[in-house]
Amino acid sequence: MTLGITWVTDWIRLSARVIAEHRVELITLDREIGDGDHGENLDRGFSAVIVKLDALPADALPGDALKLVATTLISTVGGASGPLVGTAFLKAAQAAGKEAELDGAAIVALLTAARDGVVLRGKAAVGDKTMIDAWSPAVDAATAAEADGKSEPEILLAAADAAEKGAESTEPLVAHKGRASYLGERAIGHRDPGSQSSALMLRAASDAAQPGFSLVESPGA
Amino acid sequence: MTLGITWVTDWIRLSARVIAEHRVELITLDREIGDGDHGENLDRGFSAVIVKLDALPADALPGDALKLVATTLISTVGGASGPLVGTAFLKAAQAAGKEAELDGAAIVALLTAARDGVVLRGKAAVGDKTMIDAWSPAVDAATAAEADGKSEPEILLAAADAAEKGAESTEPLVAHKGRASYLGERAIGHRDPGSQSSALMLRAASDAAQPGFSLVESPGA
Amino acid sequence: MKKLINDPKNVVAEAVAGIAAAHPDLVTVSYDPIFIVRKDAPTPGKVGIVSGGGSGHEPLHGGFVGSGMLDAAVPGPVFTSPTPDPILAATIAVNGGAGVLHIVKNYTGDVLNFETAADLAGAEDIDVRTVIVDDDVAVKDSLYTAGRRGVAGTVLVEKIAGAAAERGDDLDAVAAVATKVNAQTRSMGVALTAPVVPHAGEPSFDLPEDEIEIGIGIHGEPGRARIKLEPADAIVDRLLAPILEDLPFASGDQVLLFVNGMGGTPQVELYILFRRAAEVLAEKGITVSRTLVGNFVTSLEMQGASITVLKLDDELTELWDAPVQTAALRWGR
Amino acid sequence: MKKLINDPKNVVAEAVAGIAAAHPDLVTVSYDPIFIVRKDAPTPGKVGIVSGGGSGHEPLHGGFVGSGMLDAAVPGPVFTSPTPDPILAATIAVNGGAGVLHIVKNYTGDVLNFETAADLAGAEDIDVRTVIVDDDVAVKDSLYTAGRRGVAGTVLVEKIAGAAAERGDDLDAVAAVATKVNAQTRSMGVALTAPVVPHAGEPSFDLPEDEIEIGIGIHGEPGRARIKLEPADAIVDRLLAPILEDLPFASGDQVLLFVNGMGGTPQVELYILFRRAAEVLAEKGITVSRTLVGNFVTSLEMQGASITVLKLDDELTELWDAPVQTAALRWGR
Ligand SMILES: Nc1ncnc2c1ncn2[C@@H]1O[C@H](COP(=O)(O)OP(=O)(O)O)[C@@H](O)[C@H]1O
Ligand SMILES: Nc1ncnc2c1ncn2[C@@H]1O[C@H](COP(=O)(O)OP(=O)(O)O)[C@@H](O)[C@H]1O
Ligand SMILES: [Mg+2]
Ligand SMILES: [Mg+2]
Ligand SMILES: [Mg+2]
Ligand SMILES: [Mg+2]
Repeated sequence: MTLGITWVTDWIRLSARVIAEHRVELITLDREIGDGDHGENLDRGFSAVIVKLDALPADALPGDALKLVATTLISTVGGASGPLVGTAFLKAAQAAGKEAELDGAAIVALLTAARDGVVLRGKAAVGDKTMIDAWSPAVDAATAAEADGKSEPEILLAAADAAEKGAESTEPLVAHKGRASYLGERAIGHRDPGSQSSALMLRAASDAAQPGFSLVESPGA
Repeated sequence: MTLGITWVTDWIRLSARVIAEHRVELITLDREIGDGDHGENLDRGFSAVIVKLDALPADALPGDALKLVATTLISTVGGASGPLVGTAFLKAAQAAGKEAELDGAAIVALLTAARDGVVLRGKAAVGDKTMIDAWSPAVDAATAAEADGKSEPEILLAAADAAEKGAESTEPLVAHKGRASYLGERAIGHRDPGSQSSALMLRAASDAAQPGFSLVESPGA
Repeated sequence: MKKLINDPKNVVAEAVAGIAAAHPDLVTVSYDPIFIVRKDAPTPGKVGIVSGGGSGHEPLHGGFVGSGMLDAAVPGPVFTSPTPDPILAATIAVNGGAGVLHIVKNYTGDVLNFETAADLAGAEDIDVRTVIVDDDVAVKDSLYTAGRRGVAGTVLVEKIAGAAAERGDDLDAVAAVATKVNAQTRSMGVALTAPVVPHAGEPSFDLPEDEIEIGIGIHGEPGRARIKLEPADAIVDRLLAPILEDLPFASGDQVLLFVNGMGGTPQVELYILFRRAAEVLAEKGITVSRTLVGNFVTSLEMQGASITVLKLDDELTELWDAPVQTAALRWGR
Repeated sequence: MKKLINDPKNVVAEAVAGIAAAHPDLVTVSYDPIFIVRKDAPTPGKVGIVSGGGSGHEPLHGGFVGSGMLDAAVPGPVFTSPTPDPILAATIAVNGGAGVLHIVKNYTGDVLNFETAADLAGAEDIDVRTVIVDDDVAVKDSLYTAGRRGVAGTVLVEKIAGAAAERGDDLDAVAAVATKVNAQTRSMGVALTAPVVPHAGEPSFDLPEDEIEIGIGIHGEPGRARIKLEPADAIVDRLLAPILEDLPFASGDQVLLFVNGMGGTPQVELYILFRRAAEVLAEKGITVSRTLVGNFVTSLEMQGASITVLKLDDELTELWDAPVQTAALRWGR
């Protein structure tokens, strides 16, 4: 079972919903070790995405939808997360290329490209207490699941689970990138908001891929 | 029993002490319907008076001491109460003239001159919710006591009692002068700080006049 | 209460020392008694202009000492009028032989202390004229109040009178133009929080988290009415209505629109207020031809703002545009 | 949270409209995308200077648009870097053919968004140079941080680069002088309270009634250390020591001393800080030859202040003194 444009648009719509639902939580996390705008930033961006998504042509490919997300986020989010999450979607779109259906390998390639894009822009490594701490374990888990011959939904589920653990793993860390790095030791004990939002988006990717998923009663909501 | 320089300097020193003790109370009253500085203003003034009083020549007359209070208050208090209370003491000093001892009639004249001075400067009438609401009944009570042939301590006691009642009487009033007049109806239910400080000073005048008064263990403290 | 101060008793003296250190090109400072004076004072033949009042309203008045505005400012203790001594000393220091104008905000304390100083200056043969500023429409000017308060309009009076003195007007003329500015100026303010006076250590009034004070003064006095917090546009409408009605301002008028911050309100908010105020005036056919936005007459860290409208004519506009070189207001040469 | 705003989503757009209404003589405003540009932009042959960043720091940057300083300012949402689109649009609007300098405070978001805009401008054949401001000594510049933050020193970079562009320096020269100012500037700040971001509705951090944050940023980030409230002089000493040590500043240096208010601190307090800072510098044989005091780089209504010291030389002094005509900084002609 490959995944196509329905999965991508479901993923995007579900991400928008989940980000909106977690807006205050993300603001709160960012208040603690940043400047308190992360939830607002992403919510502004995804609200704009949703409006644009309605205008997507019926024959759009996954890459088209992902590119739309990328350019919209880049031009509406601002802050650090705008260019970074935007780049993730831009690279994902490039990895998706002109394919209409994505198999396990394509999905792994897509996630890897997204992660690599963020690293290229933001220069963060695992353990720097950034969204990379969610993305990197997700890519690793997806890669392993694909190597094990798992199905596409299983690959994305593995990625989502790993991203969540990755987000949790930022709590005891000192930050080396982004605004939280100004805090030194005082960042310890707080979860990185960008890793949390990335985990939410990767969970949305997985939820949207599961058999029987319907946006109306989303299992993630 | 006439009253001389000892009474005047005791009165001044006791006033300084009582104002210092009631500094916060006067600030609080002034916070409610004014700008919260009345206790600070008078305390600053009387602290300066006490320093100057030590330099008063041994042969000073009551009028000299009262004038010293007046000029010191005028040049250190500021605000509305500086010129007004300063004028009260200035007019009292003029009324005391060159007398070394003040009898009942002289004391009534002194209080009357003080009150009239405040009215002349501030143009307030009884019922305007100002220090006049303490001074005027005090003058009236002193005048009546003197007419009844009361002693000097009794005259001052009558004045002090009347001033206290007068201060209380400001509570239900709307203010027509000073900062509290800006509040309109909202001043109702609050005692005028200047009437309260005037009552305290007139109580000090009376306490200092009572037989057996000693500054060390002041009955007013 | 948290403040960046040392001993509360030294707030004014230390701040004045800071002003001296920060603006040696503009002002000189006297410490005993405390006043701030133009570096080159007195200017022979020029009318001297002195203003003053309680501290805590900075940059009023010390920030307006300099060429084209005040010759001296006399800061009293926080929110308390200065005594006559420093006012007299400042008056003597700026008297260049053409007399001295006292610009006094209408508070009993300010009026009485400046009055005494003027009497004493008169005794020293200095010709002193006094103009009382009372622009606050929140206070009814009646027999039953101390009259209207002087608030943010004071800056406009000081700027324009300063320009008139600088161009060589005599004392009568400078007093007349100051009187005219005051007559054509109306203000009203709002507070979201109360200021904390250093010696008091607690807020001057208590205001619940969802309420604001309309018709506020600048000394932490409560306002005329307490209402629920409203959107900025509604608040502007509330402040402007009595201002426009009072003069009254009418279609065709040219005005200076001044949105003043009370100290603790971010500048974004002041511009949001300005936007709405300009919109309302435009709707009424009133032309905003001069503008001022910022913290000019403050009440310590109070959050809030006031709106001031001055009806302009050619003379006032020209005097407003004239050069001014002070710490807080500066243009031209 | 009480603020003089309408819908929190419209804060920036409405404030920018207010800026347009208040300063029609200085600036023009674009609403979609949002940026503020010099009225007469572009100036043919002059290097254009664009800065920007999150809103909430006013007058930075919009208050510095005008002759002798910025050609355009790009305000993002409150405390959030603008996206590349308005930065690109502003860059195009101010390009007079001599290229454009981007002055960017060192925050990941600002750097990345300006970087993208610069790439896009390059694709349109506009020569863009970027200078990153990172004057905050509270943050260690190491592999293990995002580097030092850009704080109040940004004003000095913008003023001096603006003067260099105005006198006709080419893009390399303007970028070089901006880089030099940044290299010779050090800042550090303190907060007594936290700002309240309109969309968040609660203070950015919680600070007990007797504690302060030392080494604060301008976006409501907590500082490097939390300590008990101290007298102003002790706080100044704490802020100045790392500043002076870092450059290092030495006896004989000529400096510009800048005491910046974070928005909610009364001016009396800023002058009290200035007084002490000037005293300490004098003790060390450092000459304060230029000064600046006021709210220039704020953090909404945060109470607090920062101290900035810029080591001057003849060129920087001359460029500092050069005329500037903006809403918030104005002298000369
Ligand atoms: N250099 C970086 N590389 C990867 N992620 C980063 C980097 N810098 C910041 N981030 C992420 O961005 C998040 C903050 O985003 P946001 O709050 O929207 O932007 P800002 O920090 O500009 O306010 C952080 O929690 C972190 O996960
Ligand atoms: N016109 C007046 N006549 C008499 N007393 C007045 C007048 N105006 C004010 N007062 C008195 O002054 C008191 C306030 O003094 P104070 O707080 O020291 O000065 P300020 O009002 O300038 O802050 C008031 O409580 C009132 O009793
Ligand atoms: Mg953030
Ligand atoms: Mg008072
Ligand atoms: Mg007072
Ligand atoms: Mg941000």
